[in-house]
Amino acid sequence: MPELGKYAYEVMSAYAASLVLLSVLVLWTLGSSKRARETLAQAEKEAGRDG
Amino acid sequence: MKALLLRDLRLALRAGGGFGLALAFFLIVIVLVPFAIGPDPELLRAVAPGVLWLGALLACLLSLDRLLALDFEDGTLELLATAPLPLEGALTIKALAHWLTTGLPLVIVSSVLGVMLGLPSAGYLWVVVSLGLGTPALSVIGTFGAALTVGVKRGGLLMSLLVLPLYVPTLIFGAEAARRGALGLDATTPLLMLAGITCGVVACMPFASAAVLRMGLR
Amino acid sequence: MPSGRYIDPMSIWSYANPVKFLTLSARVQPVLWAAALLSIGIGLAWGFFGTPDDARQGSTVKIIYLHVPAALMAINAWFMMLVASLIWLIRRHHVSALAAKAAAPVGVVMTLIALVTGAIWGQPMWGTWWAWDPRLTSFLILFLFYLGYIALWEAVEDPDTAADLTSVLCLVGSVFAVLSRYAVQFWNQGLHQGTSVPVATGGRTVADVFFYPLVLCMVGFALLFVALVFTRTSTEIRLRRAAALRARAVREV
Amino acid sequence: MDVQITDLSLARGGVPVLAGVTMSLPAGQAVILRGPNGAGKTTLLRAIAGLQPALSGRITGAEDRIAYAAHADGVKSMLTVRENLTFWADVFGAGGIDAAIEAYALAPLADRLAATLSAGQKRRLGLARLLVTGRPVWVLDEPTVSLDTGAVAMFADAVRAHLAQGGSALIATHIDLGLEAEVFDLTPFKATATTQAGATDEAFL
Repeated sequence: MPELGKYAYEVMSAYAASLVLLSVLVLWTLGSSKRARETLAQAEKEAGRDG
Repeated sequence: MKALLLRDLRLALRAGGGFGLALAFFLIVIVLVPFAIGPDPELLRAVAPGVLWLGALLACLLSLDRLLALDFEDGTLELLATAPLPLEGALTIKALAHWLTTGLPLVIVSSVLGVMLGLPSAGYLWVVVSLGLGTPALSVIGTFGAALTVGVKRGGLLMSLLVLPLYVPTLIFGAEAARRGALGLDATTPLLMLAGITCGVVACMPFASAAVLRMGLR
Repeated sequence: MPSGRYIDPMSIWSYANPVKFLTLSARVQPVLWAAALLSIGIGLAWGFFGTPDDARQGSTVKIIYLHVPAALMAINAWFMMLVASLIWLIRRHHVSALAAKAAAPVGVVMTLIALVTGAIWGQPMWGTWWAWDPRLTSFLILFLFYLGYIALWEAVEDPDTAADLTSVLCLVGSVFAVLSRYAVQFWNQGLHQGTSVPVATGGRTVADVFFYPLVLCMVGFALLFVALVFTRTSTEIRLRRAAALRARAVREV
Repeated sequence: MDVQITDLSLARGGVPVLAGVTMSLPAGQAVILRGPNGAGKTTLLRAIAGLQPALSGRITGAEDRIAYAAHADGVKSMLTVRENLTFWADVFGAGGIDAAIEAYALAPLADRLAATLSAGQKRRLGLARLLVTGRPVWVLDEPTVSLDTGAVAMFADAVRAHLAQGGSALIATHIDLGLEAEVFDLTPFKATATTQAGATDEAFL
């Protein structure tokens, strides 16, 4: 761990906030991607069965 | 074109047309300001130009809701789109009617309301001139916002979200001109910039508004 | 319409076919994600652990590795949306419209990171969390533009109309964003330091020790943006395809 | 000049509804458009009026010659009947409104606010608007909704007079107007699941 001196709080909170925001975005993207795959698989199955 | 302008003006002035609502809103905002920031005359004097500008902007925004939505609901917009009048022209006229029934009265009333905020006497001219130059831009930009949201149910709030960022340059130059004028500084540069924005917007925006309206009516 | 026109299979426009884009996207996504996470991970770790404190700014200089790449991508995301919107309006490629839609939330998060890290950085440097500095203010306005753009996509039901309307909003918004930038500069001269990496002039104002990890982070953020946009565009395409399949099923009945 | 529609395909909500529509609307004649709900009558009329782009095909002779009337009449309730008609007459630059007022027996109502009219009276006002446009091609979507028998007869007379002057009318309606008119059924042109007309959804299939 590097010595952050008197600005330790600022630096850590900047990194924490950014990483939280980025991971929310990444997790949301991956989650919606997974859901969309399932929705499409379902729709393709229905289409295959009907047609 | 004249027929459309006269019709819009007549509709605005008849009962339920909403003329006066924006003015009353403007008045109330200005009355509420001292309640919010305190009665200190020095403070009020300092913020007066900015508050007048902000109040006028919000009053303008409030009345945009009716600009196209009513005509959309009763089918007038579709009929206008099939009429010989180009849609760009029709929207320019509607923006003009909006300015005549909202912007122009706001400009006139602002000089009176300046008294309540203790606006320095040097500032009256600049507040009126900057509002007079800037409110047409507000009406024209607002028409674009109204055209964007014309097919959206309960689009009023969405329209505010879309229009307000577009108002930023107009507000900055307009309020800056009024502020500098009130302080007795040279206000020429922001006024020229404001006039430039208004001219550019009046020249270009109707095309964007008409394009967007055609998409919305489809 | 892409389906009605012959398109050379070697042409880049062939990837404008949504289904073909899905296959391409599935191939490149793992590489993009790995490269993005790797370079951000190494870049941030290098910057955080491996660089000295600045003589004047102390350890707060480490925030640069987040702030500058995020700010860069916040603007570039809007620019990418502008180009994609133009492609949609001119050539009517669905992938393009959906890519613009997919990029907007990424741009929002990048703008937020730039704003938050900027505020945290500004606190010790300028003595205040928020200053109405032209650059910070411009980013705030950009943030509002992103919100309006996303809200419009959400509000319009017909997907093609939504694509049309948001494209025009993006065009008009770009003009007004540039206008706002100059208006804000005129309105307040600002505390913000000059740009750290002036690409156009080739010169730079940061020392080499800070510069190399910074470049790595910028590359990482750019790769992450591309990876996110690819994944999100694929998601949008899959949802549209599912809706189209269901609409066809209803029609057959 | 006739309105000629050639091999027209239309979509509604990204899905093709009509394919290969070919028809003509000669001057001096009326055509009654029929088809079950959802067949695409309104979509076709809107496309002819220029409100909606076609996927493929051509419409000629419609540009700037159309008077369109749909479910909404474009009647402003805070204007009088006369003001409403005068407005549309001015927009279309066609002049007098007296003939329109007479044809739909609006004279006793002329100075009343449209807000005070009944639904049928409002509809009569909306149809009277067609007469003040001076446009030769009428494109009408269910014009007789909320009209009583007397008013339907007025409408039929107005259409007949319009045709006699060399105008034409394309009318989507389910009731018998007693007009000498060709009937055009849209059912055979219904788009099938395999129609490839360039609708939005096809790009995703």
